[in-house]
Amino acid sequence: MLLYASVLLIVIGLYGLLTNRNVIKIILSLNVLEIGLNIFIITVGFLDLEEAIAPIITLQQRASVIVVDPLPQALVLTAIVIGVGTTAIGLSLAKKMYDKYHTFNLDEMGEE
Amino acid sequence: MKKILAFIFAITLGVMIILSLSNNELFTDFGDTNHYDGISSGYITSEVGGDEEPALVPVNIVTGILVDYRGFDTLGEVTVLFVSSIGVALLLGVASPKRINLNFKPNFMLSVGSRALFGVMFLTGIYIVLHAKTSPGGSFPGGAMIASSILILYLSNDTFRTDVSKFKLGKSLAASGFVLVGLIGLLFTGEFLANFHPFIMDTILVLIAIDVAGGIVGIIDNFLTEERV
Amino acid sequence: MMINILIGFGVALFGFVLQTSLGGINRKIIGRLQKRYGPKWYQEFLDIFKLLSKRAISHGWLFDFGVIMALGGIIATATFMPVTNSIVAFPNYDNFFIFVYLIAVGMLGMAMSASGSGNPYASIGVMRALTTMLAYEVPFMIVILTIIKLTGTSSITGIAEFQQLAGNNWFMIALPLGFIVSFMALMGMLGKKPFETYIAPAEIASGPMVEYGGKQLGMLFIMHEITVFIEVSLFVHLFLGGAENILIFLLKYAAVYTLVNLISNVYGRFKIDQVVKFFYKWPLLLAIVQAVIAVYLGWVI
Amino acid sequence: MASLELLLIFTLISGVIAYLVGKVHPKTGSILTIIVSGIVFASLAYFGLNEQLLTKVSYLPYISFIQTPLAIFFGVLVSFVFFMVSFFNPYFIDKYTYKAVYSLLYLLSLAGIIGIFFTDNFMTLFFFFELVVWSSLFLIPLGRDEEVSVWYFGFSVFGSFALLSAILLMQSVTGTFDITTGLQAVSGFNRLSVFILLLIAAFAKLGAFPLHYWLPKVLTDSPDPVTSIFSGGLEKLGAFIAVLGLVKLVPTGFFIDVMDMYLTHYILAILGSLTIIGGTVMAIRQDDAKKLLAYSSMSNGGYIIVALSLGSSAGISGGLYHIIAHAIASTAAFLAIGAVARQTNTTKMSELGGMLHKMPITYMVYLIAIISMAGIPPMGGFISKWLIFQGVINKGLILVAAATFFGSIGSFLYVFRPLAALFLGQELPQFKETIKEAPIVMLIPMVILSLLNIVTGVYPTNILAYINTLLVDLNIVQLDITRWTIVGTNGTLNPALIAVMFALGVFIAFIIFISLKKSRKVELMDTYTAANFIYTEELLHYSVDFYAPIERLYEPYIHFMKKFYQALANKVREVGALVKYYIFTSKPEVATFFIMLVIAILLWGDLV
Repeated sequence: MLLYASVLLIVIGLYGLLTNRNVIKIILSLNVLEIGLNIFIITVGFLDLEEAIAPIITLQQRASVIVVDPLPQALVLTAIVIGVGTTAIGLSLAKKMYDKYHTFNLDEMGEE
Repeated sequence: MKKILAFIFAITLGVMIILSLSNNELFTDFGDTNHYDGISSGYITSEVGGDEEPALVPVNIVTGILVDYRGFDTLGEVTVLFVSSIGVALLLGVASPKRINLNFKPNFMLSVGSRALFGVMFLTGIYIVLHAKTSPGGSFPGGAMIASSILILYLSNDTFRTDVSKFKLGKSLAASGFVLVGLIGLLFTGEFLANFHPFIMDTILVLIAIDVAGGIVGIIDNFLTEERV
Repeated sequence: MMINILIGFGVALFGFVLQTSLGGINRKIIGRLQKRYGPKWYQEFLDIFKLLSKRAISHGWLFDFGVIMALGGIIATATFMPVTNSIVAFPNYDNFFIFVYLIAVGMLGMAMSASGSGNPYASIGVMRALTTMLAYEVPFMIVILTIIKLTGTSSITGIAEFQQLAGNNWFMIALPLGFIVSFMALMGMLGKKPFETYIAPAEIASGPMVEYGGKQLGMLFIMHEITVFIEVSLFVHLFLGGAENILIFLLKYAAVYTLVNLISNVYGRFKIDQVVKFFYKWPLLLAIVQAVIAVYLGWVI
Repeated sequence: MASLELLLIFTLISGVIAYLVGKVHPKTGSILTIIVSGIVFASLAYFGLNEQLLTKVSYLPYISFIQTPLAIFFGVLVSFVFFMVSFFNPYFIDKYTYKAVYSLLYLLSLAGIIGIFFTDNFMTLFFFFELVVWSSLFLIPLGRDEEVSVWYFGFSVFGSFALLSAILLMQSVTGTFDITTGLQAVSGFNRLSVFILLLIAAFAKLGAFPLHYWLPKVLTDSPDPVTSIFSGGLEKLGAFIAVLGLVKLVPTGFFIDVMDMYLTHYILAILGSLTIIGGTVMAIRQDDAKKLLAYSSMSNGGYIIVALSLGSSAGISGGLYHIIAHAIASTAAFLAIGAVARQTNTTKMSELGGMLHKMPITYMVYLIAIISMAGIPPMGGFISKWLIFQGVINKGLILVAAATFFGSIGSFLYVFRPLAALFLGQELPQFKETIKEAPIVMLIPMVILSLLNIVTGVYPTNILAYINTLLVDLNIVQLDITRWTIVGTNGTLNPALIAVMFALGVFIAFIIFISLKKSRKVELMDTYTAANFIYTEELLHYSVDFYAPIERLYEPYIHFMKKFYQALANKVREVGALVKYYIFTSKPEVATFFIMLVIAILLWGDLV
């Protein structure tokens, strides 16, 4: 189910990218798309078992335990931070555009 | 018309993704992953039954991957954050900065509440950073939380503009410190970012936290300043 | 080896004497045709020796060096030329390509010397001579390719003997189109009208020869006579079946040269681009047709 | 040094040293190139010809060497050209913008040459091929025009891609990168593909029709020593690839009985013929002496293609001999022109005249070089042309023969023109006082090359014997040679005899000349002008539009290849604009749409 949810988020993000001409909305759509992707990656590593635990292992548990895949989580953690960076850059570009054209709409800018 | 087309197209793509994933032998079903054959197994087994000194490996495997096994990737990630904050500064930076005027006046409740909240958030952030070895996500959430506490101050107090340049300095120092720690590893064991002492891991985690916090604060600061007229 | 070299130089001397006499005789024949009395048959000898004895001018060392190189190259070429089947200085080495290319050394020497004189007429003459060469040589060489492909040898005596062994089936008859092409090419080679463009005395004052006088001119005359000897006897050997003995050679040689002279005297002079256009139109086509017929289809009479 | 690996490393390191030294003192850096290329040539020649090169590799990864006669043949020849040309470097180094880089690139090219010829692995060959392309690419813009390196780059990239595709195709079919076994193992339709791709690479590098367009431009506008390297050395890389494709690859395709030859080879011969004709025709009408020689290089490249595609022993040995003869002759000719260019700062024939009186040695070098280039005995070019004609006539290729004859006679025309317009004729006043003979160091390689021109023409036996061992290696019937003679299929040639007779003839003429009355020396201006009184040298110097009558005949037709390539470039530009308009648009949703489309197409592959 989580998989479908993530795909749904991706689709929503794509739809937003396809239809919006507002820069802020485009960036928001991009973020939605990104969240969908992150969730999707997380689901890849999920293990649907009763005894599977989060990959945090204390000394008592250093026997054999079953954990979910930690790698996608680590990757997503990285992806989130990078997403913050790209969003920041995108927003600052949007701010610059607004300063110049006084609009966020792509259709209304361009002609000077 | 365009919206309908876009809707149809997006839905089609979503359906195609789901269909292609459900009939794919390379891609396991949800909750049915077999990562013990994959690359993660190495990380997990060295964690679970490994003969490594327990203090050297973090309790949280995700943190272990981030700062130990794939420390080099994290260095790259830190660089990305660093570069993006520089980019924002370049795009929005002004010659004589002044704090932006918000459209609303913060009322009494907000300012008092936010100050109360600030201390809690800040301390929690530091707590998370210090316990980064067990908490999910390492010191990233901690750094982000510290940054949020600063943001709250920004919102509540329209005269507030701490000397954020200290944060920026901290960010730069942290990024350089990361490399420095790596070089120490290179010096002692011949491997870059070698994890040979528990201290290394702690240092890296703290440095990442400072870097994230500094980066986000720098970005926010850039957004909330404008040129003094 | 020594004796072969001596024979070679003997051939060169023979060629010079033969061609100079025949040239004189031809001048007389032409004179009679034009209802003139004509000079004596040994007039050309007199001209050459008179020139050689005169004191001349020189335009620098290259002017003289070029003349020496020209005469030397042509003498060297003539030494390889067979006269009859047996009178040949270097049997087996009388390769066709030697004549085509070694003769070029002499030509190059003369062209160099002429251009070195600093007279534009000379340079124009050389330019025209080279252009004419480009025109006639390609059709001619294609005919030669046909002959070499048919006989399997590029030795001049070999080709001549091949024709004699085939019952005097001369290539003049076996390759009629090729013969016509080659005859035109021969006229170009000899610089006879209508392909006389590069000498053109009235227009560019004898072209390459314009600056010469005295001994240089005399030597170039000698060179010219030997060149004509080489070219005409090449034609005799290639198309008229060579010669078993010296009498037949003289006969064939005189016939070819006289025919060329007679034909040339009824023509005017082409312009230089007309020469190129002429040779690259019908002769080239005929030569290729002849080659296709003979080489690929094997229709040789 | 006998080890190929050490030689390669030595060249590379000394390239860097030459760069560093050149940073401080450019001239010393360029003198280093003489020493290094001399050492490379000496080692390759001494150890290579005795088959004593060490092929063991201990320091460089992924590289292996093999010592074949073909490699030694090309290696010795090209390193010799590099050595000879390097004598010119110190005198031209001042003219370049980047003086130190020149020495580095020069030696890098040399290192690449060693790698290309001596490796036994196609991938290594490709790597070194690219090394040569890239280092020579940056040598070109040091000259007159920087735009030509774009042309060179364009055609080189095309050739490189063809070569890489050939290599990868061969590897995917046979599973090996080894040159010899790989080329022999590839079969069927793939063999034809590999053959065509290799030949495309060879044509691009050799500058043969229809990939010739860059060659004249590069040879004209690059610095003078670089021109000589290109003509004598780097162009021969194409010949090397052509030998690999035409000789080492077992031929394939439709067999024409009457010509005793494969259809593919016949097409190549026709293309070679077109190269000959194109080069000759264009060379005739040039005003720039360098450009003229550039087109003649192209024409001679056509001869090499024709000769190699014949496949007979006369043809291939003629082609290989022509590679030597043309390398020596064209290097000498380009060096002579380069020497003139250094002294006068121009190579335009209409601006020069009478250089003979100031530069007699350069003149003699050029004379000997053009005699060889025109294929006149007693120089090296005659032997190769004789062998090529033997091959062509034996196969009865009428059209190809017509082209080779045309090129051969046409070469008289174009090589004579610089001789007449540049060296001979009136001595122009602007050069009368200032011009001197080239420096003695520059004369050294020119004189050596001239002597070699004569030696290759008089006594070719040693070289032909080496070519015979090479033919054994290539599985081709040997050429029948004795000590003094070459026995072709339809005749015997005795080059030494021709030379002796020529010498005797000249001697007799000299005796005649000397025994007659001494001439009176007159000034050059003192000439017959048909009663026109002309006192300026330029008016008496016939050098502009030398072959105007014949140029007029074909002038309207010469630009069709240029038009073709221009149209091609325009089309590429249009397609690029179209792609930019539709895909790299400023609208983000369109970009998103295309990305989604690509993903959808990729997913579609998974679904069905």
